[in-house]
Amino acid sequence: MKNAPALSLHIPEPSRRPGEAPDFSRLKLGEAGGAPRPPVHAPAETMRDLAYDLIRVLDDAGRALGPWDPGLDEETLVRGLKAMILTRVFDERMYRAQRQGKTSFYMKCTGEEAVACAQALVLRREDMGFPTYRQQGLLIARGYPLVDMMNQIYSNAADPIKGRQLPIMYSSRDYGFFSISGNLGTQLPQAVGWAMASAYSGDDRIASAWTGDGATAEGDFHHALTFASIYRAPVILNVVNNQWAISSFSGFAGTQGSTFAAKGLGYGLPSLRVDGNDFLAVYAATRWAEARARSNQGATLIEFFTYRAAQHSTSDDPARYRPADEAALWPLGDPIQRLKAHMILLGLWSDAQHLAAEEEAQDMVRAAAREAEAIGTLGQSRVSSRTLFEDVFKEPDGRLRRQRQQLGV
Amino acid sequence: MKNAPALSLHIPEPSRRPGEAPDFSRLKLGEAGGAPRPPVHAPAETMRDLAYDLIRVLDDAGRALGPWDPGLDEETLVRGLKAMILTRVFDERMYRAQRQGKTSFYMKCTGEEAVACAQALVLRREDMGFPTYRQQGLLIARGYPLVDMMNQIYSNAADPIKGRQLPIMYSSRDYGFFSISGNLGTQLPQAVGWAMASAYSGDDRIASAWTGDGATAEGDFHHALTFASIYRAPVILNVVNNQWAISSFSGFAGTQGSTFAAKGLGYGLPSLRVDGNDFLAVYAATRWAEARARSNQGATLIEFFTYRAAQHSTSDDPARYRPADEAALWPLGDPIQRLKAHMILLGLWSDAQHLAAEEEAQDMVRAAAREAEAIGTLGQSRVSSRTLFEDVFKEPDGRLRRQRQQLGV
Amino acid sequence: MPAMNMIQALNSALDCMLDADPTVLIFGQDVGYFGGVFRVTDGLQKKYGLTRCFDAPIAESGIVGAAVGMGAYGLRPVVEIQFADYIYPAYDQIVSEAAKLRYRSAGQFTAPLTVRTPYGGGIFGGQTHSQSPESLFTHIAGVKTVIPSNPYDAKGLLISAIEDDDPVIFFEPKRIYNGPFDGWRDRPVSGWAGHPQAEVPREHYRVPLGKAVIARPGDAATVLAYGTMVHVALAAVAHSGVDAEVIDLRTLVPLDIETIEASVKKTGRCIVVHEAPLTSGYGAELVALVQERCFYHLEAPIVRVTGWDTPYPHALEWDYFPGPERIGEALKSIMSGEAL
Amino acid sequence: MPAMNMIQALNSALDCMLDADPTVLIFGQDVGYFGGVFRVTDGLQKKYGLTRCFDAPIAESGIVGAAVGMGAYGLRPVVEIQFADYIYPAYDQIVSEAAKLRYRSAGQFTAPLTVRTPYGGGIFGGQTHSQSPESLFTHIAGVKTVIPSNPYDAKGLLISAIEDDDPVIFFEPKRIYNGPFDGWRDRPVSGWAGHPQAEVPREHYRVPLGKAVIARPGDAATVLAYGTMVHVALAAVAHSGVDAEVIDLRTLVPLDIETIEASVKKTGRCIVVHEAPLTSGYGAELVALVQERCFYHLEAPIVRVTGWDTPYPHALEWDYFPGPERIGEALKSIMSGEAL
Ligand SMILES: Cc1ncc(C[n+]2csc(CCOP(=O)(O)OP(=O)(O)O)c2C)c(N)n1
Ligand SMILES: Cc1ncc(C[n+]2csc(CCOP(=O)(O)OP(=O)(O)O)c2C)c(N)n1
Ligand SMILES: [Mg+2]
Ligand SMILES: [Mg+2]
Repeated sequence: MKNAPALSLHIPEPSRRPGEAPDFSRLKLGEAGGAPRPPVHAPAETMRDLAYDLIRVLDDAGRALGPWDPGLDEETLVRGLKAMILTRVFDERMYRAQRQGKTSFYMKCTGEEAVACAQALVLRREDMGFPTYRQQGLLIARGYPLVDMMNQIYSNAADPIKGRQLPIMYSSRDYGFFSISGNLGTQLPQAVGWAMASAYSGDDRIASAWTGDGATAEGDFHHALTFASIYRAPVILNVVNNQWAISSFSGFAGTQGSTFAAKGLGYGLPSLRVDGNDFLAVYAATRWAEARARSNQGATLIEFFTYRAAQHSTSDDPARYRPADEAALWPLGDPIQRLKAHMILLGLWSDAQHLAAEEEAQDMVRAAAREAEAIGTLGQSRVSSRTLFEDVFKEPDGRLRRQRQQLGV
Repeated sequence: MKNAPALSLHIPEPSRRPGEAPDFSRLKLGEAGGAPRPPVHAPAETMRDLAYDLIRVLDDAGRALGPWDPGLDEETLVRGLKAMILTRVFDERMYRAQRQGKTSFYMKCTGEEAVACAQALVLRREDMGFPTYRQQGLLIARGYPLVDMMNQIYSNAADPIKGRQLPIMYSSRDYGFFSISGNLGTQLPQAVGWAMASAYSGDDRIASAWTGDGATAEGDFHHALTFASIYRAPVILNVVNNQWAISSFSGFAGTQGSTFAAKGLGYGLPSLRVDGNDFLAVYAATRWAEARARSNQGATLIEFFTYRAAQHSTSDDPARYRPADEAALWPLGDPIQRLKAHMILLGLWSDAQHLAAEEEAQDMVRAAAREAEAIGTLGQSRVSSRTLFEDVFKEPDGRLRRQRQQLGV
Repeated sequence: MPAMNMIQALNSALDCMLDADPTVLIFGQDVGYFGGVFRVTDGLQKKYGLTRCFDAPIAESGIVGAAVGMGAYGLRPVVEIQFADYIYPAYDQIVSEAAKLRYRSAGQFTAPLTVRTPYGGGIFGGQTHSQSPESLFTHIAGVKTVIPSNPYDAKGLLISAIEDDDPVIFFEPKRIYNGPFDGWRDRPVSGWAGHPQAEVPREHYRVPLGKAVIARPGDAATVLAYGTMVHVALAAVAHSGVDAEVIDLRTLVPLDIETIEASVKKTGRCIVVHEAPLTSGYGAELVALVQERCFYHLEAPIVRVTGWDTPYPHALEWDYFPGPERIGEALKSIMSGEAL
Repeated sequence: MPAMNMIQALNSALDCMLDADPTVLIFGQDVGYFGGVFRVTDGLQKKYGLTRCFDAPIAESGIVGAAVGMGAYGLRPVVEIQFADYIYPAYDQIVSEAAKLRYRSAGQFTAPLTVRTPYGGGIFGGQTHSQSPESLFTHIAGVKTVIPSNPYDAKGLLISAIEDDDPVIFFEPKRIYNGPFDGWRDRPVSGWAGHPQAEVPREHYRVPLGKAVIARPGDAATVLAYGTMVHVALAAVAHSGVDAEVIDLRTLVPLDIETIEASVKKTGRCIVVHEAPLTSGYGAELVALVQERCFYHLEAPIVRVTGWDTPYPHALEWDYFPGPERIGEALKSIMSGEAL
């Protein structure tokens, strides 16, 4: 039986490691404006190619091209750009706050701001988003009070979720932002269930959920797609493919010779692959998926192709596992710079306005930080110890009452 | 916000229910010989259409057509046919044995015999199969002693796995048959792990795993495909789509407008859809996948399109949820009849030989049953009570020794 | 009042709740058109329509995950896990999500779902149709664990579970679906008809969560049991001649420790019975609580009579099952004060 | 002998085993090139090559499932679950598969895998980086559960776990990776250097599974602890002035009940300490066993000092953590014989 050649185990490796020059030659990015846009009512099986293509609107010169151009008005463009700027400034400030010991932990979304900020403008606040820890842009774009975010980051006495969670694991029912879980992937079938409930109730609200590329490997990703397909749930399932899961490149998520969008095909779902650093493309694809969901045609899977420009978290150092300049050289550029260039080209924006917007964002963040720090940062201020025993159940049971007494609170 | 129309929840339903005439109009079966056969070394992305197509070799007249004809010799054809006949006779006998109270439970594979019997002839006994409860044909085609199967079915003192499992949850290391789990889907990542271990060790053995259509909804199906893709594991992943999961039709497994084979596309795996009632097609597709695995090109996903002609199990009554004659009218016919017709057409077989083969099978089963029943049926004979505490660990710990004493054995 | 077996009583509870509350819906494997492999949802799809009671894919994590999302929306989903042995794929969604949602969102989101699942052995189901995983849920802050032992309680407790605003794992002792099996496996099994707790009103009523019931009063010892084991304990007590009090816990979390404490303080002796394996079974928690609260009243060590620390066997099922003989021996041992 | 912290000791154990046994391989999230988020696998991929220590996708069930298959093939996989809080998606593969494979195949197939996972709180990790789910494994027949409390044991126990022919869940108390944190959270934390159990041979050696160790001898009471809590218990005893014996269990399953029994029979008093929630924690099992075996020697109820029955909090972490003050109070209560 040994006349067959010996097998060997394949372990994927990223194209480049620290000390090497980044290599983007394997990327097939296509042309801005090149991908077709099927009608909103087209059957999923007529558009399978979109799972391998890349929907791009903005070209390198800042022009908006092709059928996916959402044709946004000035107000929306400015709102979107300002939301992205504010998100980035907020992230930078909170990152520094962690370094200063004001909080235990922080995670930035640098380079990925377009995804959450554009989507926040498409979806309604009454819809429900089931985000991961990298969609702070949803809250910021909707005007959620920065000070409330900071109160949570500082786990102080005004933390809206009572210091119960890690910093950044926000929850805001009023802003259509579901409580973030530390466990990856679990929110995906929940979003589908929420959408099913909305459909069951004859409501018109839809759900949206986000996952990173790495977390698509969890079973719950599969469960979500399966349920969404079976029950035609009005939900948008977003894969934010920033190409890294902590230190693991996306080759460890099982898409060799394929894409994350293509994972939707087996479920018969319309599946789009979108330039995630292109605000207009994100907006347009989301609006298309929203229209399908809202008109009872069910779920769409969207892969947003982007790049995690920052560390995974404040506990991480990407220079240990990837070329330090990979982010800077990333061929799809920076979402803020690209939208800015487009708006300048249209004559809707200027460098001066951009500077002013950045300063305005700095001021807003500074003011919020001052307010939150006046209440206190981690360890200086916190909710009452009694709250430890609240919200385990609607009413504490006998055990919890006894334990509260034991703690003497 | 209420100007959008109300959503509604979609619950899939099979085309027909009891009392209605079966309807196969939605099936797109293609022509025997119509599907192309890519070279064994072709990249997966060149053959995505095969996931939506249907690989068929035998036409309705019993002719073998097209590039997938495996060109089998007489000996293999006869072996295959006899294995299928024996499997069916065995199933019928054991089904009756359950009705007679000789065992607690039984599951037939009627109508699906081609899948396991053809695959058993392609794979080597040294390879490892990770089956479900409907691949008894693997053991039977390889000549595993029928009496040992029956001893297990009767849970008698000679049960090779000591009465530890439900009847039919066989385990035979020597016959490349992994211990069946009652928990659906779990064997799939295990098969991938076994295949990875073989590759890691520079071995030349491959693994193969089976799942029903219904169980593809489990997360472990996704995990298996993900791992198989990442590590290019030498494994064949088989979905036996018999269109029913107990009372749920395959619309409850999330393939609307898609196929089970297409679920492999998102992972970049070569994905075939095969007529599961066509012995030659099953054989050819398996041999193709085997050649890929054996030559270190990794995994293949194969959907075998078939029909569960019998009850789910002895606890089930399909007349409660599907038209009683759906099985009989199933357009892809019966695997035994189809191979028989082919062999008669080739002049390799006759009705008389077929009758003789059936009688031979009856004799074998009868003889084995006599032998097993002489040892005992359920409740009449069983392993010693001491064995209850064995094999929990390699050596029993203190607890288990004490508990054995408490039981007084 | 009609006599119902447990299946009918559970079906009646679901019927009442579907009727009373449009936010209640049911899904799970084979529960729709077919009515469930144990027939607990029989007829409900037909009566209430496709969207009120429907089939789900074979993805327990997806089932519970979707139910969490529905709960957050404002519905009260009731899901079925076909056998408790298949609840493990959903364990993360129960433990990390359903149980913690209210806490981690400071009450903004809740998951008022009910997970129904048949559990327990004695049916020759082998290791994957016989398990009793209740203690794996009692350890999890934020979920309630309920186990009825008769048709009347089954209906009333299931209604309370569905109406409860927190997630409830509702274990159904499948061995007694059709009759109060008492562990004497060689004797003829009777159905529920004629049993006092099989008189089940057709209307909506509640049996509150967190209240145990004394199934048999007695002064000489206390036997703690739930589910099938209540009947086995009663049979063992009857057979032993010891005047033991048998307490049917009905809910493990929240636990009615007061009823237990009062009984053990009265009797001074205690036995805990369950079918799950000994080590870290719920019996351990009961022993720990009883000795904490009744230490100075105890006249003998508390004894656990449980399944062994092995997987659930098939052929040797009756060697595993903690039947009346083993409980009887334990009663003898605590009466004499000698360890088992 | 070099001084090692726990991370270095664990790394050394893996190094020894990769070196000694070609069937040993390691995989898990970020364990390859990067060396693990806690650096336990640092340098191993470089030293032994890509296929001996590699990254895995974010699919805990897939990780354990693949390891079961590898074990069945004949390898000894060592997998990492990045945080014990993320072990639940793998729970089915552990409980239904790894634990039962030997039994259900009557020894034809086995799953000699080791699941390493950092557990426990005190690091401001919030509810998903702080949990102690050990009792959820001790209930499962067929798996062993190991928890070291210092570098020497960590290495020796991990080697024994990998060499063991049955599945082992190996919990690493991450709070003491870098130093023996004793629960006095406001005092400066020292590293492992200078600690007697931080002298770790570079070579292969074993600490056997199933043997507890007396961390501090004493006559007045017995304190049972494991992992981080051993150090907290020692600090509490030192502070209380009670001459208590502190037993470091080291393995929960199999349990060294003999050492425990002998100690409690000597002292007549017992406290059990763990960080996991009270209800159905492993402390319940310990209490049940101790009262079964030492009933007539006990002079006071056994007291459990544990985490509360709530999710693990973030801001209120130190209100949750069972620190030396709470253990001290418990010591006082058992010495006086009054319930807490
Ligand atoms: C179930 C589970 N397993 C592991 C982790 C640890 N973990 C936290 S973030 C992360 C990487 C996630 O990567 P990706 O999904 O790509 O999201 P990104 O961080 O890139 O936004 C891992 C492994 C977790 N939180 N949950
Ligand atoms: C995890 C799990 N969930 C549910 C079940 C109960 N169950 C046993 S067989 C079955 C149907 C399986 O259908 P399919 O996968 O199509 O296989 P088939 O029976 O058609 O061969 C179900 C739901 C199980 N065994 N395991
Ligand atoms: Mg990522
Ligand atoms: Mg099927």
